Amino acid sequence: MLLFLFKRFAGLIALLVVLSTLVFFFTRSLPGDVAALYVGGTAKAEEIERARVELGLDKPLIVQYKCYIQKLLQGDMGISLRTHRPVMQDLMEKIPMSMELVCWALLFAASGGVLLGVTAAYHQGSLLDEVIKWFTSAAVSIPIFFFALLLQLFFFNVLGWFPLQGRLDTFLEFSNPIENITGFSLVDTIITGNFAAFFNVAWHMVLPVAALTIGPLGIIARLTRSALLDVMQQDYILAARASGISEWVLFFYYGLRNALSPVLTVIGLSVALILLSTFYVEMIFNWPGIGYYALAAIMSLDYTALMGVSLMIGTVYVMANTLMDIVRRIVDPRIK
Amino acid sequence: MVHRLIKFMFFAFIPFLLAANVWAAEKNMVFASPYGVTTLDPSVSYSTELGYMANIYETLIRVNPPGSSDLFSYLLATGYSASADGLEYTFTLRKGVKFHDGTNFNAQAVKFSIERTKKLGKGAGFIWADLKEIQVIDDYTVKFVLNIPVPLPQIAASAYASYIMSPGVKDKDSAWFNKGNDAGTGPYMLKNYKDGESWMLAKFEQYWGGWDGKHVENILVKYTKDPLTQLQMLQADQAMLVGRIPLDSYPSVKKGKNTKVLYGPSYQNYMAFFNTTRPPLDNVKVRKALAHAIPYDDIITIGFNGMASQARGPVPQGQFGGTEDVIQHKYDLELAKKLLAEAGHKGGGFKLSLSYAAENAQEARFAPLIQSEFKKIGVEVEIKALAWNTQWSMAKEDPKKAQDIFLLLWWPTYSDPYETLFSLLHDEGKKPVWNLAYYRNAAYDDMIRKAYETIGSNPQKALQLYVDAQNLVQNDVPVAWVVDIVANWPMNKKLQGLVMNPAYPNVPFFYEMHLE
Amino acid sequence: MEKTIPQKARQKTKAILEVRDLNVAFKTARGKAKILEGVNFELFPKEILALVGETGSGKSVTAKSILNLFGNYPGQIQGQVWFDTQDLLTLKDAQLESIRGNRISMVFQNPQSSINPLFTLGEQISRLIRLYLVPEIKMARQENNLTEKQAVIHIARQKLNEVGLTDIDRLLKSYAGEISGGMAQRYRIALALLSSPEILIADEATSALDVTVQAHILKLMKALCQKKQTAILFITHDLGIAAQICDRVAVMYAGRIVEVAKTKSLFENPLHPYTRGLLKAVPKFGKKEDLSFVPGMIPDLVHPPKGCRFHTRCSQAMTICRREKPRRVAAESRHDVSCFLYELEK
Amino acid sequence: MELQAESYEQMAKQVVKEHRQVKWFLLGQLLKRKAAMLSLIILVLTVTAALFAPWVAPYPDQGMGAVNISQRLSPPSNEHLLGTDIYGRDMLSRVICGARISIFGGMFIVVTAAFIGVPLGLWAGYNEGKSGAVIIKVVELFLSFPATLIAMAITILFGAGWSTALIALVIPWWPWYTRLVQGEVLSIKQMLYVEAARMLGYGKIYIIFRHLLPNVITPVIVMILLDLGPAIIAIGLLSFLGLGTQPPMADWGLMVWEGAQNILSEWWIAIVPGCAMFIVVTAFNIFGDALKDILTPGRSSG
Repeated sequence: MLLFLFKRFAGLIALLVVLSTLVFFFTRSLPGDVAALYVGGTAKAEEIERARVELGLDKPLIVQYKCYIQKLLQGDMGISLRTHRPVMQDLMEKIPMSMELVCWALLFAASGGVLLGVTAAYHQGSLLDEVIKWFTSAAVSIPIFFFALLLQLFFFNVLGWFPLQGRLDTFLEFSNPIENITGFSLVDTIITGNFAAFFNVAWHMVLPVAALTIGPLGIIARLTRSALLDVMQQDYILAARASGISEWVLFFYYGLRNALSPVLTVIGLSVALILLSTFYVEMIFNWPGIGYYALAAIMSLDYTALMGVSLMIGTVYVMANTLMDIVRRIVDPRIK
Repeated sequence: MVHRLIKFMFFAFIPFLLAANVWAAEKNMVFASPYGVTTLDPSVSYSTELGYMANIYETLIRVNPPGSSDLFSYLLATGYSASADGLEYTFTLRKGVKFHDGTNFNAQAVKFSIERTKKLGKGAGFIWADLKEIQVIDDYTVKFVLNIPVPLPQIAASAYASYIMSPGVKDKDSAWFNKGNDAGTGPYMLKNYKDGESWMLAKFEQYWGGWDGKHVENILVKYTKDPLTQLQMLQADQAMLVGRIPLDSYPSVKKGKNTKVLYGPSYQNYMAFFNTTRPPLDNVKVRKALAHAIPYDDIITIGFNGMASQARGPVPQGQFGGTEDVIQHKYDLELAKKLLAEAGHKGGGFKLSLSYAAENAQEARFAPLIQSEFKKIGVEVEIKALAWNTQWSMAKEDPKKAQDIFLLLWWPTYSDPYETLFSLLHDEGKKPVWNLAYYRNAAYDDMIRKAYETIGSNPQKALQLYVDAQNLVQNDVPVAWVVDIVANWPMNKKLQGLVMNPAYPNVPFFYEMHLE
Repeated sequence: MEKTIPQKARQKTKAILEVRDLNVAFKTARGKAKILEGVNFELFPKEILALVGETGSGKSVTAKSILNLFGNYPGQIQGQVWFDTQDLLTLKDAQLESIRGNRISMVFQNPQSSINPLFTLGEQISRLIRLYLVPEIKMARQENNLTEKQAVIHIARQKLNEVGLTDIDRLLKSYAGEISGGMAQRYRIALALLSSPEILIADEATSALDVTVQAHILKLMKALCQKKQTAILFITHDLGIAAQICDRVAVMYAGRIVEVAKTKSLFENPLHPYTRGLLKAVPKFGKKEDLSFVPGMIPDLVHPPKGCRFHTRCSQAMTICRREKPRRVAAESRHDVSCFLYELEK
Repeated sequence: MELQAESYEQMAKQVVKEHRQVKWFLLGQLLKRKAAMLSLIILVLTVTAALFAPWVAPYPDQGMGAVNISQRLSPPSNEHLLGTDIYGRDMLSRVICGARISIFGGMFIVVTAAFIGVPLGLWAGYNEGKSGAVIIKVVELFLSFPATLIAMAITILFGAGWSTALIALVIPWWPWYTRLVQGEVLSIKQMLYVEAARMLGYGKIYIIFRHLLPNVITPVIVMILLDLGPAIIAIGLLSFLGLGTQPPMADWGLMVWEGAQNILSEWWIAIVPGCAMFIVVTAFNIFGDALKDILTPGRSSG
């Protein structure tokens, strides 16, 4: 187990090094002067030169690269060309906002997906199974941005049940501002007893979380169903049935336990999907998280910020998969 | 179950919804703003943060909106006088003014601020290029000495780079400001600054103008990029004022129960640079043909919902120098075809690339119209939506590789037309900043310089020179001037007192506003 | 699986298990596949009955139908399976569960894959001991003064010892993937015989094993069943094995039983053309080969041949064979066959 | 093992022949699946419409981008069945022309990815030596990072546009095919007739093309079909951010973005292309699923 962890960790580091190297040389080979981008506006030549020195762009590429990697190891991703603040600082501020959405979406997608998949498998061939099949087919086919717009159109414009966008009603930002403790607004508001803001944030989160949930939910449900059905056809289930184990135990204990491993894998993969979906969902729902930040960086070609976002998403993705691998190892003695 | 849950949530929120109205009914308001902050350093600021800066900081004097009886209103200065040669300006300063950090405003502060801005040389710092020195005569008198007679009052009233800040920030850098600190004298202080999210413009108790009478006291700025979101906030009474709503929603907002749209003059205009270094656009007839093929009326309908007019020249109508004497190229496809034929391109048959800033919704809307119209005269256009920075560096770096047509939204830094005419069209050689047409005309350069230097002494002559210079350009057509826009603020009907001042684009002067 | 069971009185016999008119059809993407069509046979106490046939002849489906092990697999099952005084096909799940593994046990072809890979062997046997051997646990606790857990382990040891397994401590902590096929099958047999069932259904129980291991397992199975007085329904495609250990043999072809007889009678005097073909094909040196030496292939069961299902491959087929289904007739004493050759003789 | 060359030939031919027979026979089963047939009909109609867009679309020039200002923002009517957009262009024509870009773009992505990925997968699976290991490492590197993010990065670096977007999507897409094929090859390699061929001294290339390729074709085709939906969405994802198709050319994703501003009033501008995308992608998924069930039974469908 330790060896495995060590290997995965080493793999993560290697991946990050490769990634940051690629990103570094890509951005340096771009048209457009990074120093000029940094200064912006009607900068004079000498001012750009000053920025060039400030950013270390006057040194040879190799020295720049060494410097960049050194800084990266210290958690310094450079200064954002757009916000002119350290990218790390920006990320640390935005990550909790997105993670709040991502965590809820993952939770709902995983629990809902497994539940739907199990229900469909248990009632295999029935009308219910058919309905779930259609639903999940639709869920994996609907483009996230279209679904988000549909949610807005339906739940805001037609029904008026949920707010169109945002994280907190603006007046509450004034009357009941959220104190930043953990960065997770739901947790912070509970800690500080700020229930007005708590409910308001929760209310605002419904639609974006729903939008983020739908795709992974479909994927997880479909996989759970097929994995379960696959398991239920295995010899050991037949043998267990023949030895008088009740159908209920067979399905919900043996079946689920044996189908867990592929389901966990796909849950791990969903993290990436949800993270990417935040780009769209945060844009459409105006949620000030990492996706919104990334989008602004794309729009203004803020390479340092983009590099930071990519590295972060890469790290989260690898870490999520590693975590799932560890859990799989715990539940499945076959993986050695 | 779900239904009950939603019901519960509804009831749970009613108190807070009411709270909203209570809060809004007082002297507080929400401004859903699409204008982001590049920097909060008043010396460096040269971008969309202007709307906040102009409420936090003040200049010595301010240009009045067109149609006012006086050219300037007096803020930190109470008056000024100029020497006969136009090389010395003496300002008397307002007494009893305090900075937000508690220090007193005086002549030293003026000297410090302008010198800091000039020394940093960032943003619009170039406007002080012809300033020789600032002399402190006494605590409340200050003298500006110039190298050449440029229109100093206009410069001192500039929307950028002319703010007065507390000498207490002597050893502070831009990063300090960007954390959300300020050091102005304006009616509002910056509070709760969360970059890219929200911040508060909070009443400054000791503002020299006082808080008697009707004023908005606290403004929560909610940074909101999405026009649709702003529309919704406006319609749901969540924001009193918004910056940008979907273009096609203007009619409904104008008719809305609680909403209205305020229109006003603007010095902003859209233009299309032709890359004159390369065939076929090195041929003036081709450029002229294209200028006649731009569907100005359609652009106004679709890109601006009717709220714009065809531009005449570089200087927008209404601004000094923007007169009807400037030649205008009208939409005329037949003429365009004829000109193309004369230039040796009968029926077109060439392909051009056009770029616009992907962030700019208006450009995104009207660029296809140009493409569609050019096609009718046989000119294919390949449209590239690029991030503003990319398209700009592409246009600047190498004229041989640059795009053929470059769309730009422009507004002047200060109200004299010299800055516009100089920046956009004076000969910058191979490495331009703004002259992206690579236009070279020595006569033009001389003419505007002369006008700039005579404006202090002989405005009438200067005006004539500016008009002549513009006509010179109009004959060469390095740039097609597309539209002068009409500024607008969609807002709640309760909000009163917003005065639009084209010299300060997109600035809501909150101090003049109140809620009914 | 749907069940349609006409309630008919059962004739009194000595048989411990009696299968009557068993029909099974599966829904497939291509349509309904009639896997079993009128299967009839009986199993007497302490007897070993072999059910032989090619792959796909319906042997395993017959075995699974007895305990209705199809779960919610889409299909239909019709007929009667009399065990004791109950028709197993009419029983509810809960009732069936008290019979499965307790009074009728099963052993499957692939021993390793029939053991759940996620639980240790110890966990799995303990679960069944707790389920079936409650009195024994009590006894073991009283006799040896053990906790319940210890008692269960104690019994597990005994039972595993009984099937000739050694190094049981290690074994109890192992997973399915860590033991050999032979050991796994011994373990499965131990599980199956845990509660001394009346019937053991061995579904190709030895086919996946090496020849030497096969012989050991067969011996063990026979010995244990004799000791516990358990009848065996031995399903195999290997006529050689059937000849070695079985009292009677039933030959299946395409979902029907075509011939049933005492082992000796069948091997000395095969009646059905299919049986004859099979016997000709038995390889001499106990080599494991599929019995596909009768020319042709097993028919498509979605569209089975009309009449006798074997007529497409039968060298003695007559016109009637293509039209009608043969009935089962007693050609000799205790030697039944379904073939028009004999039906017409009578 | 002793084997005669003829018997090996026979064996190999038999296996391949049986495979094919069975598969074509099984294709008939599609007819019995209503959802799959409905999907197929939708797909055939859409693809035909896309192919013959200039003749099918009621206003083909508007579909290609010509503006028609007098009719702007008209709701669905007899004249414009699905309404018009902000430039007055007929939405039906736009959607039909957009289908070309979306569907053919998606096809280009997956087919190109397969053309790159399959040979590499065959090679990596058959050759477990150094070259194979290198391929697998590269594949793992790509797969350890979200594909859409890679594509976004590439389009940002090399400039937005339809062709850039397509290439940018192929780059993270092919490793999936390599991995699939490599896995398949590893299992087929163990089969008797492949081993036999190897022992008889047939060359690598011969074995790869003669025995391995025909056997991986089915799972690859199934994967291509199942990937078409995601590929169409992926183009849309890029276009929606302005990184893909550039106006006046528009795929469905860009059209949704163009209509997003008007969603609360002129809803059809975003909803029509969004629905088109949703329906076609769903159809591809259902059809692909059905084909997968039929052609490669026993594999769990994810």
